[in-house]
Amino acid sequence: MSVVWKDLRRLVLGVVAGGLLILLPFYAGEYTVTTFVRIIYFGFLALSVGMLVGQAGMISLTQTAFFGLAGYVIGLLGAERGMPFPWRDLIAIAAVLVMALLFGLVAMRTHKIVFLMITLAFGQICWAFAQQNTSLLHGWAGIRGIRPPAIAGINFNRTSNFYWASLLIFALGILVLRLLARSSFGLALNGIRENPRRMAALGYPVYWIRVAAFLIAAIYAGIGGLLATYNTGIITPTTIQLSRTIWVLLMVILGGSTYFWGPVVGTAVAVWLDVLLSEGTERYNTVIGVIFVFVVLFLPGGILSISDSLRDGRGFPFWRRLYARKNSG
Amino acid sequence: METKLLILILNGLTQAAIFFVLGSGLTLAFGLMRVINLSHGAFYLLGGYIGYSVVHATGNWPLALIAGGLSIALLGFLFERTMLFRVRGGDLPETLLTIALSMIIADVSLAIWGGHPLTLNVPAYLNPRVTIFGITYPGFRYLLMGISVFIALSLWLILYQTKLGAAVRAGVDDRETVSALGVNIDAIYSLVFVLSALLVGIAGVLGGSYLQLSPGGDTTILTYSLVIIILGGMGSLLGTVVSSLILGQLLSFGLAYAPQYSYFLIFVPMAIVLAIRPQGLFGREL
Amino acid sequence: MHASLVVTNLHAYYGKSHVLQGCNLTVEQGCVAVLGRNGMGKTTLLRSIMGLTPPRSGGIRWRDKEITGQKPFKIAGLGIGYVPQGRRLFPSLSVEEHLRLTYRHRGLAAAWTPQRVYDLFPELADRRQLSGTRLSGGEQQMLAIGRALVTNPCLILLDEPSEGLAPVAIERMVETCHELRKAGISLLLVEQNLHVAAALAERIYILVSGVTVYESAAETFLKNLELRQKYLGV
Amino acid sequence: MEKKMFKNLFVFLAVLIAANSDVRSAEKEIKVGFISAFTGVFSSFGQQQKEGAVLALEEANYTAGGDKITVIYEDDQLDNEQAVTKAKKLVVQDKIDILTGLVSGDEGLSVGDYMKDKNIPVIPMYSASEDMTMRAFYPMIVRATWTGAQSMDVFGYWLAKVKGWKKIYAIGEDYSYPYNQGGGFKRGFFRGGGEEVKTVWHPVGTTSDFSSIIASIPTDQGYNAVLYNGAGGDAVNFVKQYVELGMLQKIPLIGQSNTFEKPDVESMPADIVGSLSAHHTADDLATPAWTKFKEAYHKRWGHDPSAASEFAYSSMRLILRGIDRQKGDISDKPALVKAMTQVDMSDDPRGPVALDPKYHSAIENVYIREVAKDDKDQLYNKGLWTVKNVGQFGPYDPELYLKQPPDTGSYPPDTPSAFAPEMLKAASEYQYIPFGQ
Amino acid sequence: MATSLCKSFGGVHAVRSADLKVPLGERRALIGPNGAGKTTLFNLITGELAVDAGRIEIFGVDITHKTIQQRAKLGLGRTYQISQLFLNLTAEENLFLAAAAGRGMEFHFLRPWRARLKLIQWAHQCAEQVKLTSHLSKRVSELSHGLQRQLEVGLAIAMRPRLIMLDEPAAGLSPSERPVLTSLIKGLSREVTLILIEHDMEMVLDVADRITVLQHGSVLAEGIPAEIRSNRKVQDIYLGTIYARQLGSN
Repeated sequence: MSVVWKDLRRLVLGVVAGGLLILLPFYAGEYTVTTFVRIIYFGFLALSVGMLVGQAGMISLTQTAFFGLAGYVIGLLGAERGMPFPWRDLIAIAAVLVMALLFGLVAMRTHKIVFLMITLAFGQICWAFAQQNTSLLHGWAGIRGIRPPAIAGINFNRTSNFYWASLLIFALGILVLRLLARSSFGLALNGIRENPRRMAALGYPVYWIRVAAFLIAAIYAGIGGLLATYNTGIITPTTIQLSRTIWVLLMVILGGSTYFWGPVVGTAVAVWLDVLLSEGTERYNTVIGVIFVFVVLFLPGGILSISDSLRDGRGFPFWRRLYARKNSG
Repeated sequence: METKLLILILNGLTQAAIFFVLGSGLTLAFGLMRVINLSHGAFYLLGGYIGYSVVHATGNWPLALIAGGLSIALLGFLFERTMLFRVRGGDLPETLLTIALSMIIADVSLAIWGGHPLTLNVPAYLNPRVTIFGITYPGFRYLLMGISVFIALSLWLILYQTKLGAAVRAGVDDRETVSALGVNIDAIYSLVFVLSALLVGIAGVLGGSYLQLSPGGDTTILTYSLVIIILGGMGSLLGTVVSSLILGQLLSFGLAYAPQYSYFLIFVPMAIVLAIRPQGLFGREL
Repeated sequence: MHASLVVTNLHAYYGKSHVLQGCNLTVEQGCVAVLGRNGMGKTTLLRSIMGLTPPRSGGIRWRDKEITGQKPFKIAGLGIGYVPQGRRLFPSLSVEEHLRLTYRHRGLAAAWTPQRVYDLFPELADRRQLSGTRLSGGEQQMLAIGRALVTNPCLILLDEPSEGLAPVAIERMVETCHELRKAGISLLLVEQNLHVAAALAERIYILVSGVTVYESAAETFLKNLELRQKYLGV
Repeated sequence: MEKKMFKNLFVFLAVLIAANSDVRSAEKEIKVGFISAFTGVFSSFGQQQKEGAVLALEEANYTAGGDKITVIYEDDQLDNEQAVTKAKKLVVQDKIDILTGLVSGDEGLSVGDYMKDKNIPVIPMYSASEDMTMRAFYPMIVRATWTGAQSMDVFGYWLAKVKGWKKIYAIGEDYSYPYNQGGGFKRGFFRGGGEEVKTVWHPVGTTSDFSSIIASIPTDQGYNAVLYNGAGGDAVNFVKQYVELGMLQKIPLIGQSNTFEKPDVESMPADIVGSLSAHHTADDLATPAWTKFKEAYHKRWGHDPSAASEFAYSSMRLILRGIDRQKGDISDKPALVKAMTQVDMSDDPRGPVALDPKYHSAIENVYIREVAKDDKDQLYNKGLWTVKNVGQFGPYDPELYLKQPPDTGSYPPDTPSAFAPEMLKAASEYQYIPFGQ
Repeated sequence: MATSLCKSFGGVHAVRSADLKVPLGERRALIGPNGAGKTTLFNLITGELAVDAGRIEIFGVDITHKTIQQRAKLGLGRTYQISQLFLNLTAEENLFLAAAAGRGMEFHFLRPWRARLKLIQWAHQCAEQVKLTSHLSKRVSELSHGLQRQLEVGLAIAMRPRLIMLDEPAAGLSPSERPVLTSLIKGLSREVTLILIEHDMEMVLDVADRITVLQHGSVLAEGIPAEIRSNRKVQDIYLGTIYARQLGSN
């Protein structure tokens, strides 16, 4: 009985939240809608990083490169050579997959901190190439004038239309990721995160499962990149620079990397924080840095861990942390 | 043309010198503590800026070198003692903390020193125009190479000829046993981190004198440092020497013959080495 | 300079497993052996004394001073030497460096210096420049003991020193321990090899599942075959 | 656990939405959006721009046409994606009436591209991409400042024609602004009789040691000068190393418009005294307008103005005067733009400025300058020659000019022979007047 | 099944020329003093360590150079001396992972694992066998050490191996917890071959059909429990040649 009740409540909450999101353009200002679009495309990127960090225990700093690659491909094929939708987009995702496979085959031979550094280096290679290649990628300037396609007569240049399309794709993305996390593949990934050695002894092809996870994560980053590029209309090397990568990692940790909704919540908070802070102060990087330090030291589980520890009666994690320190010291 | 070749090699050596000072600090901290200090680039920038202010105020370059190095060492000490040690052993929190610190340092530096490129004035007595074999080359660059060799030798001596160095190496092997034998490994951790910070602070002053300091330089320097230690093998001093030399020459010749791709080029040996030997040229399996 | 280690009701965990569940032990002079089958918590007991596995509760007193919860290097500094299970030498260090690293004079007239260790183990003197891990098993054990010795302790904790050694080497090791005792150093020995324990120990403690279940003079225990069968299965 | 999270998300969304419902203020004010790079690699320029603009605003007491002027500053870190995002924010949320700022060429083009259909005047300050007022022009753009090629054509022509130089070795930062500067230089140089401009590009901001590039400059092939076509940190590095490697004795060094700009030139070695460049300002201008501006600027900010700050000052004044002309009624945006193009800018600190009615671009003075040392041993740019009334097409016929491809890393070519022959002739001639007359 | 295996680490021969042949269905115990090379031999067979010399064969297949995964697919299951569990997953998820191993489930991307009823059933059966049914939905990190050891065995049997290798299954268990584990191991199907390292002689004598004694990396003796107990040589390595006299005289 209570299970049914719980499910019902969840359903109601879900419908209301979904409804609020769908109706957003009708009651919120255009800028709010635009910001939600940003949350969605950065959300894809954060899901990509979050899936690797949370589900598979791999801290990858290459994901923004896939994000950028997708943008560059539609820029090159669409804006510059006039290839129509959906071919350029499919080719973009294919390109992301090929690059992810190449990187994945090498990077998956390593673990932990070495993996982190190698993916960092991969990201930097891509950035350096994008910045220095002027003949194809136009270096610093990047590619301009990328417009979303008109499908079935719907003009996606309109913010609200673009928002609905993004929201639909995002909902699908979340759904698929949810299924994935609950599938035997998702469980196998968790197993690898927890104990790769045992997974190997059980007969799982650990290496290939990790590669597959990397490919899936890359697709998410790629989709985010497509949406982002259509939204801003340009793609430049700054899109894939290190500070962006770090920013995304911050989102994931801020929300809580081990929670399914963590990356999304983190993105929403971080994007909004960005908007608010850049208006309020020129020193927002300092503010973000301080928040970052705070989260790492006192709220390592992210925002979503607050409700968890409150529910468990462990108090607000920050105080718990301080208290533990005092006791052990 | 002969002259050009020689100058290119000298340039490569100069680059290698600064690369070594940069990489050695990072690799040292990694070797013992398994900490990837991603605020290394920001430390460099801040060290350089502090050196700049000292030169600006006193005109005394050697003092700036010392001040830049020591202040970063102090910063490293405070950071290690107040924050880093709380999350020791966790890859992710350690990495993130150093990232956060670098964001703060870079932004505060921008607020204090502004966005203009700054350069430390090297007094003429340290920068004579030296002509050897008909090649005119700035004396300061020879000095730079000298300082780098001096640091390399000192590090080698400390690591391989002193008790402290033996403790550090033993700590890399087995930190538990070494502490059970009466060595205060936590203090050695702090010391190594401070030494690492000192080196990068010095690198900042050297780099700020030979090149310039400006916002954004921190990520460039961090990337260089990472490439150096990944290529050489994390935790290996010899690896840092070798990879600095390789990258220095590559960058020098790259700039001469394919300037548009010079920066991209430095990643090539790293990519090759990673594909064949993920632990780097002289690295241990992790 | 006399040793006095008192362990009372010690509880310690290794991860989630409750390894020490109330352990009591006293070492005064001479050699005390802790016996017990594998997995009974013997190693954890030594690690707890050294501060490597800080005990959850209970007390460790060393020369009338509470050392529970102290950092390992401080405990070592108070005069307890440690020879870990499996030797755990440092691959990056030469024999000479092993001894120089841990050498502490403590202002003693008859301090153990690296030179005295070489005198004791001439085979090490020949291999000064060699990496510690390139020695034979017996030599490695000598070095592990020597490394603890130069900290000039009054008590050495030895964790299964006979493990993996050839009989000759075991014999040599036992002789060494006798010499240490003559030099006034107390020993706390954890052993599986009953004969090593028999040859060295004056008192014996038996550990079963982290609890000291039996204590007596060595002879009493060794003569009692029934007890041996009960606790050790031999 | 899941339910809890869902609930959190929901509450969170609700809060966000509530916090962001758009409120328009009732009192009459004119909102000016200002996008620039206040942090990151180009933050130096962003800062100078802000200083210039603030000075103009303070002189007008933040009012124009009887209305209050509010400026909303947004930092884009010179990230084009950020620039567009910030432009979007200014347009959609802040509902700005005018957009200004913009440092780099690419930033200008990206934001311009986004602003195309927004019916909001865009007044770029330092962004020098010529396409903004040429190939990508649309009527809402008013640029009272410059294009990359504008001053360089004058400079190149002068070097070839007057100094008689034939060969130049150009090393530049690999992006659009130096392309345009280099392009202008080549056109002028070849038209004046120059024979070769050998061009080498290097990556922006990541090259710190230029000595290998410098060592690759052939000293025995008769190059008259080395042109460093870059600015900021790269320029400081390059110049310093050029001097240290003893190259100055072998081949003279010249710069693009920004190479020796203040305050970067203060970080360069004093040996470069005499190095030539061309820009629309000179540090020793002695006109009353310049002196007044310089003193006011120094009083307000404690240091001397640069071209970037003067351009910002002048652009902001253009905005204010345009609003004045409309008596504060800015609802008709095309009319406001028209008013701006008719503003009298003959009293501009850097010299008289007029606007081309067709492309809304500046017609103004170009100064050829050399680096000199003042009585406090500070380096500055000393004016040598003045060329008056230079427009963005220089001496060329606009239609002919627009027929040429836009400047890139590989166009124009390094020699005149591979060049459209009609471009080697000009419709008019420059008049080089001694500076200060 | 394993012939003349050798493995050395930096000059120390951990296993030198050990031969081991276990017929199908037998329960074999490996004993010997610490450092005799039991765990090394174990790791050579399971593939965690590479063989320096010699040959390993299971069920007639040469696996000397096969990967861990390939060995697992051939039906080799193992437990670890220190539990290697998935600590932040539930016991059920742990068992499911083992049950699904080698059944191609790992690349089923979207179908929920809970929908695989047969495997779930099997996992639950295994849970019953290792007496964990009431703990299925708990996270492993919340289980007691004893229950974790039971799960360790549970994981090994859930992958339906034909050969199970148990590395000190009773390590760290209290005397009261031991009988549960012993009966659990004794209750395993007779179709499964079992190789066991254990120090608890009671358990060894209770469980094993035959015992192999290792010393210094080679086989010292082999036989049924009664033989081993009375074997002079085996007594020697427990009692030792040198000190036996001394002890006798005490």
